[in-house]
Amino acid sequence: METFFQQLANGLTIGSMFALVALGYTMVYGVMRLINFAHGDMVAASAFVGLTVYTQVMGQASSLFAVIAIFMLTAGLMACVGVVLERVAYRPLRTAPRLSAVVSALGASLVIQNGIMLIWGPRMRIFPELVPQHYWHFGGVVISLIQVLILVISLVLMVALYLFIEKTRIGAAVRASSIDQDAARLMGINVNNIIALIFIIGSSLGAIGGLFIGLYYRGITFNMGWQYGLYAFIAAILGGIGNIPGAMLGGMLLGLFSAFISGYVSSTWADAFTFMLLIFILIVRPTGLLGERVAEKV
Amino acid sequence: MKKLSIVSLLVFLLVMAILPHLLDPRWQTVAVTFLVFSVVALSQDIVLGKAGMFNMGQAMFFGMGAYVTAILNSHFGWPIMATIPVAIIAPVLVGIVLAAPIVHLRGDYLLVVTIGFNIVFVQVLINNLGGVTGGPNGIFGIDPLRLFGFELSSQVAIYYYAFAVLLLTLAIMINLDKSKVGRALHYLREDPLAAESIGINTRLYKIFAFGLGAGIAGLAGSVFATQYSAVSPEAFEFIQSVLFFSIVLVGGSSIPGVLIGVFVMFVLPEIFREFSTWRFFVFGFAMILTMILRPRGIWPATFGKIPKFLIKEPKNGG
Amino acid sequence: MSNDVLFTIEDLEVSYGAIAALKGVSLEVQRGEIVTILGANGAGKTTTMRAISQLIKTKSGSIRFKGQELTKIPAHKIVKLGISHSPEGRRVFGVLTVEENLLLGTYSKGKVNPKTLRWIYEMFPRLEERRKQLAGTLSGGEQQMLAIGRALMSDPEMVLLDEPSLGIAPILVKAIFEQIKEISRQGVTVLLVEQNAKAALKLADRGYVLEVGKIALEGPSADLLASEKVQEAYLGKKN
Amino acid sequence: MADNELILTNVTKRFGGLTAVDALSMKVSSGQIYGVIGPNGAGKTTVFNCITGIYKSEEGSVSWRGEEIRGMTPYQIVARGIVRTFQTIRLFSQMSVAENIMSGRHIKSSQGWWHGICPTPGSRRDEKENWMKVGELLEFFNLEEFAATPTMSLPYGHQRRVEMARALAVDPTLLILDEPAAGLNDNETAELVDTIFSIRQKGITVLLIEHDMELVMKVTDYLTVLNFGKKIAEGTPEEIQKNPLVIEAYLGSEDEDDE
Amino acid sequence: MKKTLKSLFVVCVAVVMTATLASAETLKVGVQAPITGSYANEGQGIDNGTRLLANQINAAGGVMGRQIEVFTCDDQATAMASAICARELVNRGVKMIIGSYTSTAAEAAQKIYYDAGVIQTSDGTADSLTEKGYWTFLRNSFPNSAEAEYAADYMVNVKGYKRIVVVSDFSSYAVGLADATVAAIKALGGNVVSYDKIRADSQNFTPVLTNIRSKNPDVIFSAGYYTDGGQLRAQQVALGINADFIGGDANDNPDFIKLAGSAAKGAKIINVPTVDMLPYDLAKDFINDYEKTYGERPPSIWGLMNIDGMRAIIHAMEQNKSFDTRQAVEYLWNMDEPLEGITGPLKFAKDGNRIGSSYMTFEIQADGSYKIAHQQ
Repeated sequence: METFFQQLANGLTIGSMFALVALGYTMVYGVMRLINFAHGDMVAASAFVGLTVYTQVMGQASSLFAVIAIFMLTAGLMACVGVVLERVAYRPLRTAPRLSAVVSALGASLVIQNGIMLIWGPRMRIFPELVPQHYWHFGGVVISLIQVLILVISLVLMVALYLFIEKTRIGAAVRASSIDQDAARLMGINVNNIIALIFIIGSSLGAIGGLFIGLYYRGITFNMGWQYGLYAFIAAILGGIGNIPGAMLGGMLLGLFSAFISGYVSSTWADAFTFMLLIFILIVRPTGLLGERVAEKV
Repeated sequence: MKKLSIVSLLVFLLVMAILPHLLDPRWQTVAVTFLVFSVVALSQDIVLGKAGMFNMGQAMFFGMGAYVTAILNSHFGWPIMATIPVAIIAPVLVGIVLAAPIVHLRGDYLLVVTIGFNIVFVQVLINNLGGVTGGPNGIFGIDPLRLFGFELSSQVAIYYYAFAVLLLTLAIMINLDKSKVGRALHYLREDPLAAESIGINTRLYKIFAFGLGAGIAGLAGSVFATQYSAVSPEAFEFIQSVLFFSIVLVGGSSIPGVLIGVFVMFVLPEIFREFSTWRFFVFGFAMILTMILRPRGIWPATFGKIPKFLIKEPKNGG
Repeated sequence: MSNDVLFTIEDLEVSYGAIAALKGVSLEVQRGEIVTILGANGAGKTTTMRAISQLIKTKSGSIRFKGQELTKIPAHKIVKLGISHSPEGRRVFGVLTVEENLLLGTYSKGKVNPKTLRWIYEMFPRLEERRKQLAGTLSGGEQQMLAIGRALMSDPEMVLLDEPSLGIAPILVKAIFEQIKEISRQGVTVLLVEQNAKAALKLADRGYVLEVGKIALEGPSADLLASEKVQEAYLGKKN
Repeated sequence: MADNELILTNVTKRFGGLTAVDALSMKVSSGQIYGVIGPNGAGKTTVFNCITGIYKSEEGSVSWRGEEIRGMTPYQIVARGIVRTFQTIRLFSQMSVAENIMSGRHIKSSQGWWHGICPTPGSRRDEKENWMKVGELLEFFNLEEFAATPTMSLPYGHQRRVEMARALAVDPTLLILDEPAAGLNDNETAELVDTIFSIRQKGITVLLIEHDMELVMKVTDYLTVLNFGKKIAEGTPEEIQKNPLVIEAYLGSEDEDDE
Repeated sequence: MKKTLKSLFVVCVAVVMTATLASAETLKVGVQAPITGSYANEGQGIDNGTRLLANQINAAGGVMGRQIEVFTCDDQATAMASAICARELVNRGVKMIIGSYTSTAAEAAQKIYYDAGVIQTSDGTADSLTEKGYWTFLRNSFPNSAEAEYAADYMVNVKGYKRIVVVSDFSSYAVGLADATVAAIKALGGNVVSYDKIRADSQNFTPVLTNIRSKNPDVIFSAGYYTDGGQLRAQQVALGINADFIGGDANDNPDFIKLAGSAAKGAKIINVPTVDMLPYDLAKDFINDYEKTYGERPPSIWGLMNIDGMRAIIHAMEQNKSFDTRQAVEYLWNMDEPLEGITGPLKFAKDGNRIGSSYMTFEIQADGSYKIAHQQ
């Protein structure tokens, strides 16, 4: 039983990171019907940016304030990068065939990934232990401070995002733009600004996800974006791409699923099982768990 | 446009026919791989370009062909020649079985599922399923191809072997465009509903495209295994599928387009190997720029492949 | 009715690729009028409406509202100028609630005018009953009311109504047309595109008949209603 | 020729709560030019989609030459000689006119899938014969000079003709036209009338939806009028023109009328 | 970035020098190593070391009058890229190959070098490398089996662990070491309670460790590389698994300590001596020169082992007064006295293995330094 609860904790920790990153995929897809393949690399880049902020800007201070500042600065910087990415790689292609934007996204992914390598080098870089190594024992289940932080902060951010999207005027504009861009324009909504906003939110959430990866696993490599990006992307698809609560659900489920599979079944086959689950769900429910039917832009 | 493409194809073939004698051995290796990748990219073009299905798992079929040849040769002692038909048929069957339940999925979902297949495939290889795939190291020491008692072990010989396979693929591609099934693929890509309403069983043709693409990729895989006398899982990772996917779209879905795509996406990075750290950075920008400037690729597909007797001069005053 | 020209279109041309959809349309609307644009499918009625709202690029010609040229203004700024548009096919935001749809109508202003909301709910009591319901679950007629209500939320000076009777039961059509009259009485200028020619002409002060991208006929409603050409176009009668 | 008969019995199609077609029955006899009219949103196109297999009606039966075709896929229905055009033109827009028409020859072609990989003399002959047929249709629709032109660069009226040529390439016995005159100018409409008559001359039954009443009155033998998915009238054009229900549906109810 | 520029500069200088100095012929030396990817620093270490040695020899007049010319090929530590590299380097006409770092890459290229008669000297530790009977292969490190025997002896006999867990990734090196260790433990009557495999670079090892925890182990032996080992150790401690941690030789890297963070303390690593522990004068001089040239110390002893391999081959050629590769290898097989090396005495068996081994166990201290916990 204690193994079960431990795996539950493991799954929720990794799942909340997947969910944070998945939100970036799902929001962009919701409004633009575009798989932003560069998002995973943005996440990787945030971890490196965060490390540099720590060493260069914060002077390696590891106080609580410094950690918060790292998060804010990194999220802000990555939000800017996200906006630039959209302007350069996606906006010119908004009326082009869909696949052109996909290739552009793949190109952007290469640029960011290799950009990281050029700036920070090909070697694994290592995060300092910024979060104190503190543990709680519940019976045999061990939960660390950082796990709790990741889970709590992710949940708070996701709830905040959900409320923002569901309850505010701008949130309604975001939803309107994802349903019908022309009708949104008729309401006086500047869809370009909404798209920029989507990239700001998605990139900063991704940045926080990236920093969590850095803080939790501590080793970061320039090419890790593909791995996390792919998993988060699957989470978004699982939940129903374009659907914000779906991305959260998908992330959590994927985290739990991979933890239980590698824990109970086989760690060597975890990826294969994860993808078989995905394929199965898509065959049975082609639009994901919470997905609505979104018309494909052709 | 049409004349231009025929002339350029002929020039291309001529250059390719004498190329190995102009190259040093390292570039011969690159040239062989160019040929092999061209075949895979053309097979991807059948699925993605012609039939319009977002397939991001073509490296799986490529790998399947390579592994079939490697396994049958190294574990069961088959001559390479005998493994080739199996290297074609096995991916075809797998392609059909996998495609049947998924071809109805919408573009992006299909893309994800094919990525999934590719990743499962690589995991199967790494986990050494059945003890024959050699795990993460793959299989080394595959025999060279023997043809009529000659051993084709030099790079030049393998080059002509790969070139023959490319010519065969080109012949299939050209013939496909001039046949009912090839047109059916175009129709269903342009407008599946209209295609269905004019009597085309779109599901059947989608599966056909997958099967044919898988078979050609499998053949290319077999050549690839012989060229390197080694196969290993990382050559068939889904990143490789992304490469083939991008090749077709950057080049454009036409024969010259795909070949240009392979050149741009594979040979150019080899040429700029010296700038190894910068090349993919610049490359990513080039991909974005290409799409912005030429959203349909460098050399997009042209239609109008119709018999000459149908083309009439405009009538006066008509 | 005053003689004050609120809105003009001059020689408007619009094309989709190689196909010309509007081939030089000119019309004008005076403040307080109800003007209707009639025409068969494909004649270019909706294209005209979309061109006014800048949802499609115009090729040439001008569109002026209160003397201001609209053709260079991005679509999302049009509503701020006082023109709002209830599009063809209603295009309500299906997964948003009725109230959220209405509130989005005031997006450009940033705040809700409670009087307008009250007025809309009075005009269409059904919308108030279903405030919290998702717009997608409403019937066609209710969605149409919502689309019109949403367009009115920004307190526009002129409202564009594109086929408000499309696919709606006659009894609701009648109600909607009465409310259009009410909207006009409140001082909102109405530009109405309709298939239901007779009903539209009865409601409108003046009308234009579009035929394949050109104005074929124009005049006061009564004249058009009596015109043989209109009869012919709609029932194929030849006397 | 009584066998070329399309009989709809109580066909009902719902979308969620909305009943788009409500217990519709109609009978199209061999050799007729049969019209379906009604205001926008009346369910006309839905009826066509139910006949051609794009939708499957919840209830009722669609019988063609005595065979139940409800529930068949579109291509199975095409194989039985029923072919349609679309209200919003659905051509393969990047492809040439000739290729578009050739798509209609798909089910008539004798080529197997293997001929796509390896041609045989037989498949070459088949290919040639089908292209010849395309040539005839180009001539019939006066499209010869556009054979190699991509359809997206053609004017609207020409596109309509290509779509009809494509449908005829199937050698149908029943041709379904969804608003063939939409967007045509007077000249083109006049040509269309001639075309429809000459199609009937070939022994093809025609079923059409149209808004252009002048054309409808001129070409059709028999009409069904739909409003809100229900049949409100049927009869010859003369009868329909006099029918008060139809006048109301079209011109809107008179103010004096009671609801 | 800086480093890339610097190495680019070094390459340029080397190219210019060889272009101007080289009279007619040069002695071509190939470096096949992972210049990019996860093991890039090790690969670059091999490359840097080779070029340093080449420059030193060239400055002293070359090998029998010939200048050494170095060609580097990035095999990205993968088998297929390695095959491409092998062909490329053979085509350039190299006499010897230094590398590669990973056994996988070394193994994939072996046959090509054998066919071409090019001597390959690698620090790859997989036993399979020397089992094929290729005379061209010279291992400059010690095989896994030697390490496995030492590790099993240490765990079973020295420490008396009762419940042993072995973790490996999928690489041929790690699988080889893990398989051999498990076999050796069993041969000594030890108890392996779990043998798990993890996917390299997947970072999240807690699910596997949670399972391991339920087996209540005394020790976890990690046979993989330092990138995974460091995280494995950190996550082990985070999960409260009270077992000793012993890493195989590929964990011997400063990044292991950084990755494990505060959990690094107490972890043990089995390896040959570290760079800093090499007692030989030759070693001290070379490491000093390395630091002077590149601004950092060699990343690990592995690069130095490769340099020893290169020194041995050149020594043999000079002794033979011939560049013939077959003769050079035969000379090395038949040496009576070991050659003095940077990493210890150099002597080769007929199967290509380096003779002797010098494994020891280090324990990582709170300040990140090593303490020798056990020596063979």
